[in-house]
Amino acid sequence: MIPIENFLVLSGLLFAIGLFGVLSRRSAILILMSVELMLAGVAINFITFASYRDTEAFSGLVFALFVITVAAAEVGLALGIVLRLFRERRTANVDEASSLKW
Amino acid sequence: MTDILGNDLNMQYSLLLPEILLGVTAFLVVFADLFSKELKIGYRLLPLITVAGLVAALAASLIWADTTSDFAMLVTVDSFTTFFRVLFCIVAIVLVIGAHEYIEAHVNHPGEFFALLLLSTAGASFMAGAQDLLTAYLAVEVLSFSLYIAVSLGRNDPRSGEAALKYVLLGGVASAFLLYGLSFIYGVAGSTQYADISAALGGDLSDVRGSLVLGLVLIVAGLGFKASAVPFHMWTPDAYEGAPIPVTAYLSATSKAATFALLLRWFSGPLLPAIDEWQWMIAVLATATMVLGNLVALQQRNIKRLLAYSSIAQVGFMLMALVGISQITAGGLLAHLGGYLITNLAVFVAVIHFYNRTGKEEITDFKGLAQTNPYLALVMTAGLFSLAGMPLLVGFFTKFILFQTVVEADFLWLVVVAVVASTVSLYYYLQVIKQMYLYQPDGDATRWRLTPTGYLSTGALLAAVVVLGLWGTPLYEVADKAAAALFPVA
Amino acid sequence: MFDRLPLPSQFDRTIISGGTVLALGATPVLVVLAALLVVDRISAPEFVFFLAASVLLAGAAGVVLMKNIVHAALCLVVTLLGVAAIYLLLLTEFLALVQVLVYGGGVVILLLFGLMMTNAQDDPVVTDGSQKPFAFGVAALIAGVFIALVLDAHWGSPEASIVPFRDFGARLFRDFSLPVVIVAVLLDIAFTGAFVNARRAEADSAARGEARS
Amino acid sequence: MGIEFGMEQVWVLPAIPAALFIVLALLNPLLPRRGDFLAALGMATVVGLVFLVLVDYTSVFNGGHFEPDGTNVFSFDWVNIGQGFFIIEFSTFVDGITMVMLPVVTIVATMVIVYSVGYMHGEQRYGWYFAVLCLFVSAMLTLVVSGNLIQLYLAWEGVGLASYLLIGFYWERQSAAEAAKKAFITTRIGDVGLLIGIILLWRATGTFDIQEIIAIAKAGQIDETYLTVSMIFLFMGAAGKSAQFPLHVWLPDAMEGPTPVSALIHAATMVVAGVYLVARFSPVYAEVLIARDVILYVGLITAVMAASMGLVTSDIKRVLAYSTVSQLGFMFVALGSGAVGAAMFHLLTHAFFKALLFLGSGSVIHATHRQEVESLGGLRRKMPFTAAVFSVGSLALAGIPIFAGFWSKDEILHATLKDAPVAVYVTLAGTAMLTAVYTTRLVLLTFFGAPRDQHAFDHAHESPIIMNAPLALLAVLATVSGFLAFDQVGQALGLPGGIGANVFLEHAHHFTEPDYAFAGTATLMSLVGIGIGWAYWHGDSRRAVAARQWAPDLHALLVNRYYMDGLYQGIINRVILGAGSLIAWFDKKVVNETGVDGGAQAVSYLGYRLKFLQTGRIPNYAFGMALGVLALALVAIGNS
Repeated sequence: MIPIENFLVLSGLLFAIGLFGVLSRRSAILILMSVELMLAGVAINFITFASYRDTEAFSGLVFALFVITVAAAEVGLALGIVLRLFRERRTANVDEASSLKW
Repeated sequence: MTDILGNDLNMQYSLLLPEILLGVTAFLVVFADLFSKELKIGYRLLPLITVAGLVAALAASLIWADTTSDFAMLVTVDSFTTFFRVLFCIVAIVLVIGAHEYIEAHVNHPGEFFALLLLSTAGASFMAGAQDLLTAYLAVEVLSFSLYIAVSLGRNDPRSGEAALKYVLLGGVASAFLLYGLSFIYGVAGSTQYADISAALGGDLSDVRGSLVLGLVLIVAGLGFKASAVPFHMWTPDAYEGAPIPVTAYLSATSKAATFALLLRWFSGPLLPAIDEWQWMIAVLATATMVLGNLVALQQRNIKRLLAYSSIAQVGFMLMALVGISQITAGGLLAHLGGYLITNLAVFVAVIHFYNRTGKEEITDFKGLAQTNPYLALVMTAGLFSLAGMPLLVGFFTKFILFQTVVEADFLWLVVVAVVASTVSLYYYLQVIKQMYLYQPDGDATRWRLTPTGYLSTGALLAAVVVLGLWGTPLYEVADKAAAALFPVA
Repeated sequence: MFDRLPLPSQFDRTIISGGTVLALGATPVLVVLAALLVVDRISAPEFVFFLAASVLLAGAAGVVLMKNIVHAALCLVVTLLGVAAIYLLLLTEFLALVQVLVYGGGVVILLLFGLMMTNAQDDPVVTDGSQKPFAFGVAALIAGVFIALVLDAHWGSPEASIVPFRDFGARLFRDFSLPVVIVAVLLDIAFTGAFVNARRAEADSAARGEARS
Repeated sequence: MGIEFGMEQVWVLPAIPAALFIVLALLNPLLPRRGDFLAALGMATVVGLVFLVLVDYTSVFNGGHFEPDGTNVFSFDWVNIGQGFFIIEFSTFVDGITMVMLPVVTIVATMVIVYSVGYMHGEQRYGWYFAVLCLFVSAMLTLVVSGNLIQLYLAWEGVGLASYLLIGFYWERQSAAEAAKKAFITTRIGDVGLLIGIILLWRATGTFDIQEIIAIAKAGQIDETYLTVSMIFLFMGAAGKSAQFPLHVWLPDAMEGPTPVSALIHAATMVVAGVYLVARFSPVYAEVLIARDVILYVGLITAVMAASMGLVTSDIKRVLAYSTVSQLGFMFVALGSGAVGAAMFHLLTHAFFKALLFLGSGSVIHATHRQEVESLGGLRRKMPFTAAVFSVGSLALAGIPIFAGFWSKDEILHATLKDAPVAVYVTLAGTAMLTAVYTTRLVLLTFFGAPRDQHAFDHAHESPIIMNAPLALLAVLATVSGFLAFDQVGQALGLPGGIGANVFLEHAHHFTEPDYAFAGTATLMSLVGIGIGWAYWHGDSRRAVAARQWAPDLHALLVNRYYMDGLYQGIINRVILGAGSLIAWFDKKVVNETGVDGGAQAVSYLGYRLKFLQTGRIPNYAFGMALGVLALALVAIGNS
């Protein structure tokens, strides 16, 4: 059987890679993709714990299902905003959306 | 009915009547807006329906004012939940009454806006009542999603879209942090039920302490974002400035209060056994937040940005109550939340009406308001002084009680920092008051009046600020009772 | 709009070159893992796990490193399929299915459309922010800290177990019926948000002006 | 009599002006004469009630000992949460200290309000002016009767607010607005200290009730270091309100307000709130001698500094302001050497003669529209009455026998000689002499010599009776109130003894007759001071020929006039005036601009730097969040 740590380390790596994407990318859509990676890491974590530590109630599975759903909804919502910004400023580059500061 | 583990589930839907009413009203508002041409109804009906729904929900909340019950082990209805249900309904009612002219003129899709307001109020109530991490998380997202959209609804204001983008992207990252943290708490405790988590964390956790700490760090970060605690606050000023003013008000009122409701539930319940692990984190955040919020506020030129930093600073004060959490500090925090919300709304509604008239929102634009509209200047002054914690206004007593409770919890140094920081705050509030009273108005110096609903909302808020400042006992008693629900006598 | 999609030639090239790179990169991993399996250092499920994890992490790295955003999006598909495989290894075939359907079928298409309508229409190649080196440092540190904290724990050696499909349904739709309702509202809100922002502002203000007059 | 009025009903005193404030603030445009008569009548009523309280107060003495019983306390729960965890009472408490404050506040307030009817005549916002005065009196009375610290703090902020509103009364004038802001900010710094002190005391005792706190502290139930720190914080509040170094910078600027306000708030009542607070807690300060020494030396530095600055200031009101700061320093020196009775006594006499001086200067300003002493002169011929009463006030301030200031200053000097290092006594006596010098200068330059601004002189005229009547009454009080020190006078009033015996309850300092040798020395020093002032400024600082004819009497006393003149010139120019200028420069540059303004600027600059963290870019914000998480996680690992 696969040890539980394998899954946890995997999810940690996925989360960190996603975070790296958020910090380094300039395109709003790529940032969204990176957030999806982070959330995928979260889902793995939840399912791992549900399968290994909560075998009777498996609330984590339900949680993971909702995480996936919410993540998908968030993509739709955020894309709408990105498109609106693109329409207004002809750019999806987050560094250029910086008129609000200080 | 029983759940899969054989626990009894109480499926009494009437416990959720307020939220159901809010949801139904939201649907009605969208429907009325969508078919406004066919039904021959104007904009005016939308705020009316909204207020009616909110009043109904408020009345429905009071039905369970004295009961303690839970719905399917997911949501609990006790005096704590009732406190926040009533608070959120009042905030939304005041906001709709005070800002409906603004919403008509400066907000895209008013029908959807009102619906979002209603749904997010429901989400906020669920945050206060949640009894299970899953419900809590979804409630957080309902509130956050509504706010992401609401921020983007500014009409003909390019800042609105930018603010929404910042908010939604960073909010997504914060959600990821929060969820990752929750997954560790779930992993450590093996359940998403508050009661089970509390029991599990009370046991010996030396084996999995690392994961527990990691989970706590991430939860603090995620909720720190929602509450705008330094260093997770950076979206706040931008979102506040870019959003339509009623949304800014809502962000600083309901969104903040709901986050603190959730924080109180978690830190006084499931996470309380691990207090040694998270106490210092909150203390650090509180200190940083108070100091930075107050210092940077000194340099602001835009009234919404100023209020953003002011609200950040206030979060610092409120976080202190979590550091030494007990029934007493929780009561102090709840009383302060009540006082803060009323005060903050008074300022924001005044700013909204000022904007309705002038279309400006720089601090210097308030020049000579004491001459053009002395009443509004008075409301602003009372509100700002109350935020600064001037005596005989509600902001003083609630803040003072909050500070006292933290002292009682043996965090004297934190209170000393807070008192000093709070003095700095007076300076930037005075800047606004100075503009209103000491300078001549630029250009148009004709006197103007508010609309009747403007007088109604600001008058009620002003009265509350003054009356609760002089005689706040009802507020303190309600807060005390709500806090008692968090710490049931064993 | 469809003429802006890089179909078919660019897509073909992308898939072919991507597949080649993947195959070239995967071969050594596969060889090493197979060798370990043969000498019995790892069990068969572990073999599958490491394979899926390598694919997944490679895909994730692609998402955050690729200069060409279409390539990055395709890497996301690979990653999400890898995640689905991980779900299968965790004995939750239902969630794996959801993952493939929702993400592979929905989200990635949505993201691709978003890409096409913004950056990619003129130039699919993007530059990254100037804080990239710092970002790498911080992300690496965070990964290190997280993994250190996770490995610090002793979970014992629990076994994964299969959740019966019927139980899952009962749990979801009976025990957690309220969250299902909340999430329905949440989807409504998200839909509203996408709608109000994606709709053209001119049309909106015209309609609004008409309604008011 | 159907209605009992005594110490238990003392809450009525602040309630009357509070009601007047509401009426006047809201309705003044509707009232005849904008309601000024209401304010005057209301205040007169309060004075009457104070005497009823005083009569009642005499009844709680038993064999010369103050024995408080239930009647001097009145209270109800204002806030009560957490089942008794946190109680704030509204409570009043009356004792000897209160009984000094009540007549001072009410009498001076009444005089000032009557005077203002003439002085403020025709001003815009006339009604508002009286409304705020009533607000001030209400808050001040609440302050002096309050039995607990929260109520005291509220009233403390209330008087600050009224002071702020009145300093900024002419807010169209930029300097007035700035001065108001400065006063507000500076006193707030002190208030922070007070609030922290209150919180510290509450933490240690669990109560806000002043008498309970004193009892607990005296019983030694609080750690001494902790108590010292708390009491120093408490003194910080007192120093802010009472304009003690280095928080004194706001008071001279506060002279931007109308002159009667300066008389009431910035000379007689509000600024002595700090003295009152320290006196109120004197039993505790007696336990923590380090804190008491802090008070002593802060008071001493303030007294010296302000007196020397008074010597080189030319604005008539600012001279009086520095004088006030200096005299407050005297009171704190008395408190610091444990002589609470002396401090309260000086508070009383000072209130009368300083109010007199301010109102007198108000008459001068009213008549000439000049405030610079350089442009006044010779006014005694145009305004003989004002000149006479102003001289009475000056003699009291300079410490000439019979006049009230002499007795109280004498008591303070006596106390320092007895209970403080001798250097303190010497310095303070020197300061008393300096006081006489600058007082003489002020009187000479204003009322004597030739007019330097003929235009102003020609237009000068005596004030109307409504302004002169309060002056006359205050002049009487400035003369006779000093006799309250005598036990015989106190007993004649029905009290067990003189003011010292009343106030300093436990170690009553009974005063039956002056120590002639000591008093003689003090008098001599005052006379020398006056002599110096006379010789240097008599007639005209530029030695105008016209002034000389006024001097022959003195000159006859001085054998070698030119030699003495040269000596005076040398000593005064180089030493005293030089030092005064130096101190004034230090005050302006170091304390004011670097210490107070500089602190504000440093805070502001910090905010300016920090705001650039907010770059407006999403990746930067996310980076901040990631760093936050990383830092928390690393510390968490370090913690384990």
